[in-house]
Amino acid sequence: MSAQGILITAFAGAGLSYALGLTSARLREVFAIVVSVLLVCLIAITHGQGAEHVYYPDFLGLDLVLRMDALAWFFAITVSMVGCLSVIFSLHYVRGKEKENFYYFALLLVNAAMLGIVLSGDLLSFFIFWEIMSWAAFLLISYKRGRALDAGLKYVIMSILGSCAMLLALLYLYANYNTLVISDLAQQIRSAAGGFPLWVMLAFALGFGIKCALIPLHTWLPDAHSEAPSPFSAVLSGILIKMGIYGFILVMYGVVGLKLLLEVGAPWLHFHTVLCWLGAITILIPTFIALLQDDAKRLLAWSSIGQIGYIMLAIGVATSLGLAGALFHTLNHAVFKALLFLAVGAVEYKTGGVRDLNRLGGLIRRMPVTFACALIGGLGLIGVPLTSGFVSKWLIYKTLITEGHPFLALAALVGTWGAILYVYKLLHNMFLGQLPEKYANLEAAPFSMQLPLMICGFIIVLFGILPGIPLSVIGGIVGTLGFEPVTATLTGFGPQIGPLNTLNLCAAFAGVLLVIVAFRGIAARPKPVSQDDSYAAGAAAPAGKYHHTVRFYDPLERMTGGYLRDWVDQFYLSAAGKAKGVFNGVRRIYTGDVRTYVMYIVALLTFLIFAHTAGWL
Amino acid sequence: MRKQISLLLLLIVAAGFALCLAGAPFGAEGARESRRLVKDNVNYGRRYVSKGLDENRCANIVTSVVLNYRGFDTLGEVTILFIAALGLGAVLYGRRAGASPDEAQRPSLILSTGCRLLFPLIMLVGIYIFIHGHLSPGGGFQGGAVIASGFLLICLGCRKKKLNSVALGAAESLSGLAFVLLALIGLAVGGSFLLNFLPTGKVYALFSGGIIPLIYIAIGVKVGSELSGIIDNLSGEVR
Amino acid sequence: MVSPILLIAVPLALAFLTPMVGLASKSARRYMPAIAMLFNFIVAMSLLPKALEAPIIVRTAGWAPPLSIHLVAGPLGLLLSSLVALIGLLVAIYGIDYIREGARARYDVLYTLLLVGATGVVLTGDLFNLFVFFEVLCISSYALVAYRGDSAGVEAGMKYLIQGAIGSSLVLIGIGLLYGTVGTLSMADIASSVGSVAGSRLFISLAFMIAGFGVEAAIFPLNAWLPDAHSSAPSSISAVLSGVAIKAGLYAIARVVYTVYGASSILPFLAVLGVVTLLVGEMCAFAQEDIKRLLAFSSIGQMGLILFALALSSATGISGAVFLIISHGLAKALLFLATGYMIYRTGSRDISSLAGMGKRMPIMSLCFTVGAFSLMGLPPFVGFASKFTIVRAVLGTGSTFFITLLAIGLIGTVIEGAYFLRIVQWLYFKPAPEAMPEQTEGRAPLTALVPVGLLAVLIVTIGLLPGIVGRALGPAADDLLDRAAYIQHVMGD
Amino acid sequence: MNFLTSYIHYVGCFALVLIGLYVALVKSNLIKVIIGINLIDTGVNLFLVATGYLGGGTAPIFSKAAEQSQEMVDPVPQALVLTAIVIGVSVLALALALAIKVYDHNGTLDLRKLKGLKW
Amino acid sequence: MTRIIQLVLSPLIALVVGVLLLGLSRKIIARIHRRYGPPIYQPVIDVIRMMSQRSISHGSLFDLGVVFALAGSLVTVMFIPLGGTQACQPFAHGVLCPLSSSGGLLVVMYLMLLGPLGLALGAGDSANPNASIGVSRKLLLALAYEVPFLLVILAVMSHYETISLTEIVARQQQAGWGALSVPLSAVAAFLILPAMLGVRPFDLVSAPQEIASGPMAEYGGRSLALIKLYGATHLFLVIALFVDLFLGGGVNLATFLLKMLIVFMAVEMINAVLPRVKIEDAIKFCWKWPAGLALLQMAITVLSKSG
Repeated sequence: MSAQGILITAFAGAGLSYALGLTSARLREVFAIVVSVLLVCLIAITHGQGAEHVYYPDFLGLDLVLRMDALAWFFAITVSMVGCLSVIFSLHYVRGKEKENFYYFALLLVNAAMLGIVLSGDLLSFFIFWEIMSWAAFLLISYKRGRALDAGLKYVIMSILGSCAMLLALLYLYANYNTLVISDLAQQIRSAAGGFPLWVMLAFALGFGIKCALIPLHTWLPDAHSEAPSPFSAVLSGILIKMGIYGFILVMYGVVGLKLLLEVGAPWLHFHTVLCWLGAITILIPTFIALLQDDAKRLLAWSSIGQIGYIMLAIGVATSLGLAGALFHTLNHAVFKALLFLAVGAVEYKTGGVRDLNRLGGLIRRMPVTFACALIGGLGLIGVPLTSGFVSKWLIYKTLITEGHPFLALAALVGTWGAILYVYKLLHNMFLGQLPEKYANLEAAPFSMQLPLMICGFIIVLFGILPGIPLSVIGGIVGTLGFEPVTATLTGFGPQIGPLNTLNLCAAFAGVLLVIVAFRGIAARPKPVSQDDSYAAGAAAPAGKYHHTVRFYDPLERMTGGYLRDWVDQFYLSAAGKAKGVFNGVRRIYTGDVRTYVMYIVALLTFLIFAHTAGWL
Repeated sequence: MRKQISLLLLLIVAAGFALCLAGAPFGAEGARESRRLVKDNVNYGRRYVSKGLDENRCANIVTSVVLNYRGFDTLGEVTILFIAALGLGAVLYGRRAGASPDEAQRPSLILSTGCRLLFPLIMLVGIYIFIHGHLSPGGGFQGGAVIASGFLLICLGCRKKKLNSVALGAAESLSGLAFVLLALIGLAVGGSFLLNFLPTGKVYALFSGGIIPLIYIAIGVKVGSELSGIIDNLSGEVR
Repeated sequence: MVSPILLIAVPLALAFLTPMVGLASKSARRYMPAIAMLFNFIVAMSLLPKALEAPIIVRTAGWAPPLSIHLVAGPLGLLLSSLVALIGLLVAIYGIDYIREGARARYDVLYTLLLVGATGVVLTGDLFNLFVFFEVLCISSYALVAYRGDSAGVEAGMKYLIQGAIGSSLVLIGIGLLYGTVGTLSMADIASSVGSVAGSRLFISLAFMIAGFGVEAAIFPLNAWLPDAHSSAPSSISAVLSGVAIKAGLYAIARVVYTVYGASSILPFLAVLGVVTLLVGEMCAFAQEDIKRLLAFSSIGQMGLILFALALSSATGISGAVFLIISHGLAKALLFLATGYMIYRTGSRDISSLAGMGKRMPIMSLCFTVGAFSLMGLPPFVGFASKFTIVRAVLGTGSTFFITLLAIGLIGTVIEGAYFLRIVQWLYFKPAPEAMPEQTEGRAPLTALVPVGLLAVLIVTIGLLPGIVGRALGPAADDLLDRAAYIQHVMGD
Repeated sequence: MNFLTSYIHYVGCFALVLIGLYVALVKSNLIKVIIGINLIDTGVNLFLVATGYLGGGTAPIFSKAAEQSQEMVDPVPQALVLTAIVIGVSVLALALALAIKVYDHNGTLDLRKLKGLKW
Repeated sequence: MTRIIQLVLSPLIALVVGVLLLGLSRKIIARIHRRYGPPIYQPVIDVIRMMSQRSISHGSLFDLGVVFALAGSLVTVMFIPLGGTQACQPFAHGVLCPLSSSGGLLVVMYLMLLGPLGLALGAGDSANPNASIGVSRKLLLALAYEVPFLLVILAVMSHYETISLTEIVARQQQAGWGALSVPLSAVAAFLILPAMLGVRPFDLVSAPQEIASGPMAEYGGRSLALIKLYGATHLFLVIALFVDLFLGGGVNLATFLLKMLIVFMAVEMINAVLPRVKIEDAIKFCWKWPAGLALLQMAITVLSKSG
């Protein structure tokens, strides 16, 4: 199955699901799932293929090319997998809501467009699919109305801005190298004399950075992620922002190449170093802002920005371990962030749209499976050993330390500790603590919602114990991008990269666990007691059953005195307000007095005459 | 403020005009001065003056230019007048002119009789002007305007008299159509739009100039009916 | 052989015939503009392949070019006249049921004549004839803007007329200055002798023409009439005004600057003017609450971009500009047409009244969205292909000046995205207000859905297969750029 | 001085144009503005005719009496002016119709008050 | 074989020594307060007593959290070199560190998380307000001391250019203690030891008089026993890490334990005399002094490495 077949399936699937939806809702759902699963399978069987072929000759004088290689495959499988899970999750989530047809269409379209992005063999089709993804995502973000509309607008404005920059950059490449096919371009750029201009790199970075929410281009993300429908939040956070990452990797290593990249911006500011530092900032600030969020999805959104910081940091270091870490973390983040968003979505679905962490609690009793999966996802996000997140973060730290960037490593590590705090807050405030009375009879989420969670959870643990499975693919990719390939064993790394053996760790942990459980078994079994029994000391439970997890990290908030805010966003908003004022001012030139208009005409004429006499024209 | 700015701007425009006229000689006169006026060349109409009489057998070179060499402009021009008449009707559609106190009053007998007497004479003059457009100064536009003035007189002098707008409309449509068709016949016959396909006759005779008098008649009718229509629309209810 | 002059003569004859038809059958009269435009479309399309090889020179009255008025049906002219005919045809179909009030008989004639004017402008090879057809176009649009006779329409028409009339006078002064200098009116003839005459006078005549044609082309700061006129006219008229009429003004400027004067020194200024127009248009559109006014300002913005691309003086730049003329024509016509029935439905032009339109008028809303996306330049719609071509051309020039201007201009695109997507949100994601006055006569009939749908299909089709028009763009650009070839084609050897 | 004598006709018609423009720029009465536009038109028409003027030339109309030999002025601008006049008349008619309608709607012809459409 | 013995031995040592240190702690403090104090083996007795009591449970996570915490800290111990093994040769490998080849300092840092996290999850399930407050404080405190702690570790790692803990210990034994080569880091690490151990002045997590032992509020019986054991292991772990990082580990187990004892005594002195601080103050303190010192040291290290 070629890349072309995959894309046709994906796009036709999106279109057909809409058409089918007009006849039967059930048929559409089944069809959407079948298409998504089919895509995963199709991509899975193309593993290891490498092909490049023209699929649209002479589009505006350019050949559009599709290609399949290791990097594309890696991203494609991630995209199709998360996309498939979100479609499955959507089954119940959107059922009975309005515009289901549109929802499925847009969701499948976004997935298809993302596949298009990663399978593009030239930058023009990359851009085309990129734009399709952007507007389709905009439609989905706006789906829930209300505040979602503002979020959608914010997203799309920034997105267009990024696209414009990207368009400039890629057409600069075209103007200078007369091709946009990635492989030719790479060859020509590398063989051409002279370096690669910084502004082009910056323009690309603006485009990609906005999509992957690199600080200070991140401000669309918290709003968009939190206001989008949850299955789509999973897609957004899991894979859509990863397209920015893909873009960075593609341009930096696939097109420009390592050798030239290290020269970009020299001698004052090395582009990749700047990227590293931006990555570090992107880890630190959002992590701490995430701590203080009360909206579950907003918290996760900020956390996404933070995790993107890790990936950017690792990409910027420009080492083979770093890149491997970045790729692995991309995969991991896709999985566990999708899991967490879906878990929040399940809670939201069951509680009728409540995402406020201060109003939830104790749901572990009603939704144990969801909690278990969310716990695994949370641990993965933190990077606890035996989850896949650990291995990728380990790679990133390792490369930072051995390459001599302790300050960057510090940012990454502190970010991890921040992650513990917000993951705990998320889990605790939703699932632990007291169960509000109105949720006492909540039922567990339907199976179609639990299944994606379980799959994600399984992947996290599997790749955590046997990281060699993904790393064998990633190691190869790193090799194709001009680095020394990373060789990993099935359970970690040999001594030349660093001591890591997750299987040993797992065995030790299991052993100790067994011993403790056995030891614990000596003692008497505890007596199950209702939660409020013990602290109310047998008295009747307090009327309001007050809940104690409001403003969980209040001391930190108090201490930082409100400085932990999204300053950038405020700056943008005020700038936007100013711009609006300017626009309104500009509008006033059309005064309504026709004589003034005549004056404008005469003025232009006068100007031309004057300019001519003055010798300007 | 507005005045000062306007004056300033206009001063610069005036300077621009002055700049245009300064320097090399300007216009046909200027071309003659600088000896660029070539007899049989197209510049400044020299060729029309020198060859026009032979080519179209039309004594009035201006008419020859208007209807033959630049006949296509004239078609546009007729169209514009047509547009103006229609546009006026469209804009004023449904409007009743305010009933002025004079309107209720019957015009005096002398006035209305005088008008009726004058009307055929005016018509006659108008028709004369456009029929002789290719021989003497004047032509379809001028004649049409004279005809319209006759209708204006009727409107003013005999207030109760309403013009037959259907007939006017038919006249303007048909005359316009006649113009286009005459032009198209040229295309069909000689492969060129507006071709002077009729025998051009003898110069200075009434029947000379080929299709030129025919077109001028069409234009005369058209302009007359259009201007009359405009007068009608401005003075009464527009339907 | 079919002569390009039929493109003007036949619709003109049909327009003259229309009142007569009206006497026989009122309903038959409504179809006359559509018939005329259908004829034009077929003829223009059938002539286009031949014109792509070499311009078709049409003599009038049988005289060779410099002697009498001639038409030059080059690739550019025929491409644009096909566009005029196509949009004219679709809008004419739309107008069959849309126009319900006023002097219907006059509407049909004026509408046809407006398009005849536009066709004449793009086909003619004579400067004064260009002016005449320009006036045909302008005067009929003055009348049509005020067609409904309501307060806004009349005021807009009056303002449009005043500015337009002054603009025309300026053009005429320019033509007079030019005639006084070279003594001829055929554009090719002028072009061949312009090189030999000295500077100032020519430049000032060019300045007059730019200022004059610029009024119709809606160049900043000459565009104050446009938002008023386009928003107050009936939607079908807005569609042709935005889709066709202003393009004719721009064509006139391009033709004059490139062919007649070969004035490359003014191009950077025009580029700056284009970008300013783009920014001002988009900025003003951003704060509009009136949907039609918003669309009108957006047209200004797009005209700015087209002007900018035209001023690039490179083959890709001009083909991009022509492509954008086509794509903007299609999209803006679609938007105005779709808006027309939405306004009928709600009785209000406020954007907020569009809430929930996605449910009430699904096809119209969908088409509107397609048009809006295309205008923003999102793939896979045609707007993308055209904007892409322009950006490619700018970077192809490699000039920092143009690239900087483009970068500034792209900000306009961002603003444009902001307000159009806001409307899309209103259409689909805002709940329809309760107790909506449901106006049954607002339901779109087939004659409205077909043109709107066709335009949407065209936008998608050309967007996916830009090769359809792409083939004609290169020759069209050469038509404008290659002055010597133009002169040679027209004047013979 | 030589400039004035040889270009006096141009000066006159440009003066008309400028006066017309001034009226259109400054006067607030719609009818006056329309008159201003008409002035511009007139000026332009005069200008066009002037471009074709040849000193000592006759009107380009042949007659049996004066068969040939005499210098004739350029006929083209005259034809153009014929067209331009008609266009001017058309615009004028339409302008007046619009003015009537404007007055019907607003009860005024003061352009300062006709600001229903702005921004 | 030796591997397996090591695997069993190392957690066992940690448990025994940790429990005894707990007892010692009470004894030392009592002595400083001029009391007699409980016997040193008192914690052992406590654990046995608690194991025999039947407790309550609020749910599976309530119990499992504690198990995870203990398991996590015990596994961590396996990654820490507990002194050289010259004295007891059969245990080969040079050092008593059973999982040295399965991960380095980075793994240790991560595994140390599991304890607080497990305890926090368990306590969270108890829905006791005191527990919530305690957990919130615990996590914030962790955030507070982790910043200097990470700086310290990074400085050490960059100084020795390795992430392997055994390597660091070996290098110290060759070229002098870490306390001498990265002195400011050592000071910083010592300053945050009380916070890491949760003793005064940073005992605000379990502050018994204030929030009823915080996370432990609802625990009793076997779970509390496990918490106790976790506490002991954690105590051992932190001090052992300090010894490994700055005091050159130990030539053999005995010297290692001796060094630990000394460090422990020093910490207990602080514990005995200082009052409890507020959480905000704790954060401020940690981010000011220890973090400042560690940052300075790191800057020096980085500069000296690059220069």
